Amino acid sequence: MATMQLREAINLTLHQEMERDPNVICLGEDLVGGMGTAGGPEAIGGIWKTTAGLYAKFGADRVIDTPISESAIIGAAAGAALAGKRPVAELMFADFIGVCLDQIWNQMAKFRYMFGGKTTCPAVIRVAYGAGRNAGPQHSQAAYAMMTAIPGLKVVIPSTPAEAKGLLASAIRDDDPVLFFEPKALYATRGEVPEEEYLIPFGHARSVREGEHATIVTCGQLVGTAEKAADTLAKEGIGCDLLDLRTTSPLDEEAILDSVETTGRLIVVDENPPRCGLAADIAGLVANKAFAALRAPIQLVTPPHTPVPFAPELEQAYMPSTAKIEAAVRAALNYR
Amino acid sequence: MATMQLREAINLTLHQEMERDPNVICLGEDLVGGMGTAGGPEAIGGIWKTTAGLYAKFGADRVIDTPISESAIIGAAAGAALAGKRPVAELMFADFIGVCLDQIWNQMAKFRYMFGGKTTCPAVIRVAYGAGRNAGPQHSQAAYAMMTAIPGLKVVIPSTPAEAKGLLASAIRDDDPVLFFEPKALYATRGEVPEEEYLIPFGHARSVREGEHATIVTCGQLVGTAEKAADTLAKEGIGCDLLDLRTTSPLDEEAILDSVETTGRLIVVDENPPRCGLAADIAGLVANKAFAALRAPIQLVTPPHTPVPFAPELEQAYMPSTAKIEAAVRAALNYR
Amino acid sequence: MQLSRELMLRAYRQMKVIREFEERLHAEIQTGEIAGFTHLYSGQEAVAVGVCEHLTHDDYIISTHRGHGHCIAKGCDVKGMMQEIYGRAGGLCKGKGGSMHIADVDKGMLGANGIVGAGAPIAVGAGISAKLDGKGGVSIAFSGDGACNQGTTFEAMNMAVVLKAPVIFLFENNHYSEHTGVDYAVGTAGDIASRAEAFGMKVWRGNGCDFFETFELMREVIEYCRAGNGPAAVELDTERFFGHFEGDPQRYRGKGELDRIREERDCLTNFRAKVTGAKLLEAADLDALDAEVLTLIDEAVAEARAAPRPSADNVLTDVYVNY
Amino acid sequence: MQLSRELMLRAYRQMKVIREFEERLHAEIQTGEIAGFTHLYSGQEAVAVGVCEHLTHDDYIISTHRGHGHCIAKGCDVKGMMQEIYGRAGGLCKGKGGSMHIADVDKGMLGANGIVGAGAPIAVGAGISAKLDGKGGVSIAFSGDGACNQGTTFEAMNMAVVLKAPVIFLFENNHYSEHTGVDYAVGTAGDIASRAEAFGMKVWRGNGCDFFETFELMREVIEYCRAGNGPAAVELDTERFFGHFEGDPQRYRGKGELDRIREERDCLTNFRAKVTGAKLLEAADLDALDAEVLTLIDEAVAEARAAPRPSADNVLTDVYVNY
Ligand SMILES: Cc1ncc(C[n+]2csc(CCOP(=O)(O)OP(=O)(O)O)c2C)c(N)n1
Ligand SMILES: Cc1ncc(C[n+]2csc(CCOP(=O)(O)OP(=O)(O)O)c2C)c(N)n1
Ligand SMILES: [Mg+2]
Ligand SMILES: [Mg+2]
Repeated sequence: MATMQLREAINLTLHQEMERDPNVICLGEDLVGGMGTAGGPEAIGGIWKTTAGLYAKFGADRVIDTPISESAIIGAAAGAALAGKRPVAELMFADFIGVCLDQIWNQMAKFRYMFGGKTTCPAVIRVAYGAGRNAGPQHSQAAYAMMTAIPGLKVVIPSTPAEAKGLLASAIRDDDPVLFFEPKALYATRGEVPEEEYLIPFGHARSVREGEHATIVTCGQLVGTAEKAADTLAKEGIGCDLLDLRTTSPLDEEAILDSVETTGRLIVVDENPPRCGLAADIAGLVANKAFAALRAPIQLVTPPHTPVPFAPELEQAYMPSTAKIEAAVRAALNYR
Repeated sequence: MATMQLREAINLTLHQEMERDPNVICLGEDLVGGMGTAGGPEAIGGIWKTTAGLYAKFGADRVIDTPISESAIIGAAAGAALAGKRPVAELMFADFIGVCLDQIWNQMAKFRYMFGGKTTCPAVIRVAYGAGRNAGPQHSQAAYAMMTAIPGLKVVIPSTPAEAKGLLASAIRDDDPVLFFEPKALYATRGEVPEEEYLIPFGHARSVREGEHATIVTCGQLVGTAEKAADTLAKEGIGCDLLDLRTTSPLDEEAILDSVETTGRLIVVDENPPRCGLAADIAGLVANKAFAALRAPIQLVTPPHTPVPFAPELEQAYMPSTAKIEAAVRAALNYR
Repeated sequence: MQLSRELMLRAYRQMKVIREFEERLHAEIQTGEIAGFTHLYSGQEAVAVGVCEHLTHDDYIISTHRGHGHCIAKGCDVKGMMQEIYGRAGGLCKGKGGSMHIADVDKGMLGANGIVGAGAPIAVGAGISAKLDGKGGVSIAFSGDGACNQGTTFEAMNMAVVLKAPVIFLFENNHYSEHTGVDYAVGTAGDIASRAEAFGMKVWRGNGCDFFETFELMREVIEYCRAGNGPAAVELDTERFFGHFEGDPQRYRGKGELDRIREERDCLTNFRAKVTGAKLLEAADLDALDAEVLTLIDEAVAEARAAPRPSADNVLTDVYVNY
Repeated sequence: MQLSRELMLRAYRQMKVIREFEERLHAEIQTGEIAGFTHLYSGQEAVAVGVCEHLTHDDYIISTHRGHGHCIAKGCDVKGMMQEIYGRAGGLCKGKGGSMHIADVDKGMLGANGIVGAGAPIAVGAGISAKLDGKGGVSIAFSGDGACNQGTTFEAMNMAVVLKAPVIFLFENNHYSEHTGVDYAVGTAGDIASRAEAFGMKVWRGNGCDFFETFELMREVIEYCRAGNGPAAVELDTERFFGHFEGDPQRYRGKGELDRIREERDCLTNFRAKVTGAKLLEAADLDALDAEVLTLIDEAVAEARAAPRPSADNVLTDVYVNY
């Protein structure tokens, strides 16, 4: 087992999967870097350094640097997938879903259904998401709720380097279109990562902490935040059952409902703004399917209904924090 | 008071508002119809016939027929609004939000916030939405949940011709960007509409039926469906408190919570697929803020997690129906 | 190049199938039995057939909202298509897609598409795939004169040029997008090919109502792309005989325009005149095909009408590979 | 045309303010005090100033992620900008937008913009508005060589042509989009203007490192648009002196490239050489301005550093008109 950054875990997975399957291709902006310059290909990697070395190893036909044309990139991924390839497209920021939504929402997500189940569309879109880098309103959004809402898509959000590797390998081998959300604020965090091949199946939440007083459900970079909150509360004797969803679509309903049956208290922590977000989604599920078990109001820990602000103080105030999660757990426990 | 179709109510409002305020302009595809043809401008109106006669009265500078370029249309609306106009852009189908989301999500919705509150962006985007016309997976979507999720936008969904007129007038005079969802399956339905000017304020739900046994919350074309269900149930002595949200953003939280405080039972009826939709959104609100009042699981009546199918039988099975709403009310009432 | 008798007969038959399919739908739609929006391809047959007769299942096409002709030309099952348009369980897409979403990916037909302009990027992806496969496959994006103003189309053209992908942007200029004239909507006074050329592609122009011209031109274009020269664009001048969708009163047309185009620009009439005039085929050969095709379409409609409707629980299938 | 002394001094000063603003930011960013992504405009000053010196507050511009220069040239308050970049409550956008979103709509500056290609459609809207106002106002979309491949840019060009809107598509070709060369990404071997021309616009090309050339060229372009001739496009050849964003090691550059462009293509050096050589201005005049500008920037930084940070409850304001 090696220790590596989340970005390195992704890079390693891309290398392994491209080696394993000649149908895997990668495409995106500055994915190679240096195309058409004096420095030449790979003079510099992509801005997240997740695709380093792929071009040298697999060549221009499989590692495709594109113009700034996200609709064409995602559309090309959709078309290549219909034509039998396993494209892995990179969107530099989740916010850029705005310029290519049609190809995600109305094309790749719907092909299988529209065509009567007679085709697959095994495309992966890797997107860097989330706040925490003071990148301002158009470069900091979570956006995974919007994607979770789309029938036909799968949505994956790793929380650690090891999770990233196992989930990305599964995403690339999956026959349905997958949105793979990489928490950009965690690219440089390190963790133990098995170098050999392993797959983490979709639809199975990870139990991060066990506890019997309250259920915390979250995903992505907020898993770490929630972990800290759970640890603090544990010291006070409050046991939190912390679930990392791993995939928001498919959703591990069973794990959530089972946990709430035990704890009777639910706290959902989500990085999307509150309206029609993932927090409400899970609250709705539980208020419908585990109502009898609920012993306190469901607590929704989300940013406010605002864009993501730039200034560090504002962005911090915007984000769900350990303090807010702790307060929510206490509110649930102190109810009546 | 005249009797008119929903499309006529919208047309009348556009005429009145353009007359009232020279800053109001309209733009969209085939909005005029016949441009560049032998038949000439208005040889034929737009496909929904909501903009008939505007060009003849207000001319080419204010009634702008555009190429098929939705990003440019919505971007132009955003820019004209920054420059002091009150543009009303038409998107022929809500599904086309996919090709211009960036201009809605990252541009007009965020200008005010990104620019520190120093500007307004009074643009209206009129979109025809919804199933019921067998228009298939790419021409039948509701899509208002996705818009409700966006901070900075207001989202309006009229349910009758009279509501359409009062809400559209308010939308055009509002200083924030507004997504105005027109239920296309109701364009031809008739209702009494006051011809004189009136404004329906945002954020105030309409009480459609009063009742003390269960609260039904819905909007748009499903208001009519829910009304029928409520009438059937009323005959059995089951009183439903039926709320037409009118605007999903801002949301009339008070009306919802007040009603649930009385009834203890909530049924949310929404045309979006279930994940991260409006039904879950309202369930989350109530499970958090009116938990103590709840006497039964919250019932979510939504389509399944699938695209909208084409065939009439499938589309009917997809849509929330009176039968499904009645069943949900009964389930809530029969709980324990 | 002198075409073989076999090829001419097949091409005529394909065009005729499309024509009768559409003319019959036009009539059937009046009965109210067919739901949704239907856009008919009558008048443009020489384009679909003139292109697709050059293709194999290793070549890809992607179509538009006006997709029936492209589907038939690329080999989709006509009866399955008819059932699909009637919303039947046995339809090519099990009644889930309808007229605007007919596809047969195994045959390289990547679907009709209800989103104007969505096809071009997808065609680039199929072209990238074909290039990687190295078998000389090409990918063709059919596109209307209205669709050529969509950002996706422009992006796709540039990207195909940059990647030297074997993609053909095939613009069917039928002079109208819905009710708007091409001279209004395309800022270059309606000239689509020149604008495409400026993206760095070789372009071709032709009469899309003449099968022979279209076929010969496409031979050249497709050879050019198969040879690895990168993308190309083609603008074909054509006519749509019906309204934008069924129910369109077409008041934007000039006086007598519909009669004129039916009379002067009908690819089937022109084909027949040419081959019989030059004694390449007998009128009787074509008459026999006409009869055969009419029977096929009669059967297709009769079978579609009699076919079972999808059952409600089918809503939930085909969303993902596992359900 | 011989420029007035006053205009020359003002233009030089504006360019110098931009230069010093950026060079100073480059240094300050190393201290770690400035958060987020910052894209510097050093090297391109002659473009922003050569364009904006022709404009009034009735004219609109919209900018890009690399927006500081355009903001300063269009009259945004330099100290307010600096505070914004430092994320201070007194920033032009109250610290909510940061470097990529500086705007001053009252002055016709419709904002820097973090989405590549988003500006062009917005500029068309402002152009439509200006046309309706009938005061001869124009609307200018600044755009990079990378942004010219975005679908929005193409759509906007066609729409502006169709609507004869007074919009100028101003392409600053600095040869790179992030780490990619323009010859790779723009399929016409990097030729942006010809492609724009094919949309049906008149186009101009010029040396964007030469203030005088840019200024004269823009006089012509803007007069053309003010006169109601519809849109135009301009491609200016320019250089960015720093990396794409701060922290970019620029290994894609040729050997000695950075030294060469600083030496040969610095608009400030060139301006100084030209005006002193032709005895239009004295070196002392320029030196005085240099000193004045340095003081301004020193103050701006000092004030920004000392300025109060926004308080957490400000997250919730400015979302809608009523909160
Ligand atoms: C993104 C999008 N915008 C608008 C429409 C509505 N629409 C459908 S067909 C059409 C006209 C297309 O014209 P053209 O490309 O010339 O094709 P034709 O109908 O002539 O075959 C329009 C505007 C759509 N389906 N998708
Ligand atoms: C839609 C979108 N795609 C990608 C990016 C990431 N990005 C920011 S700047 C940039 C390069 C832009 O190049 P160019 O237009 O030449 O402008 P320059 O940086 O040279 O000023 C890219 C790819 C973005 N911000 N928005
Ligand atoms: Mg057309
Ligand atoms: Mg550049």
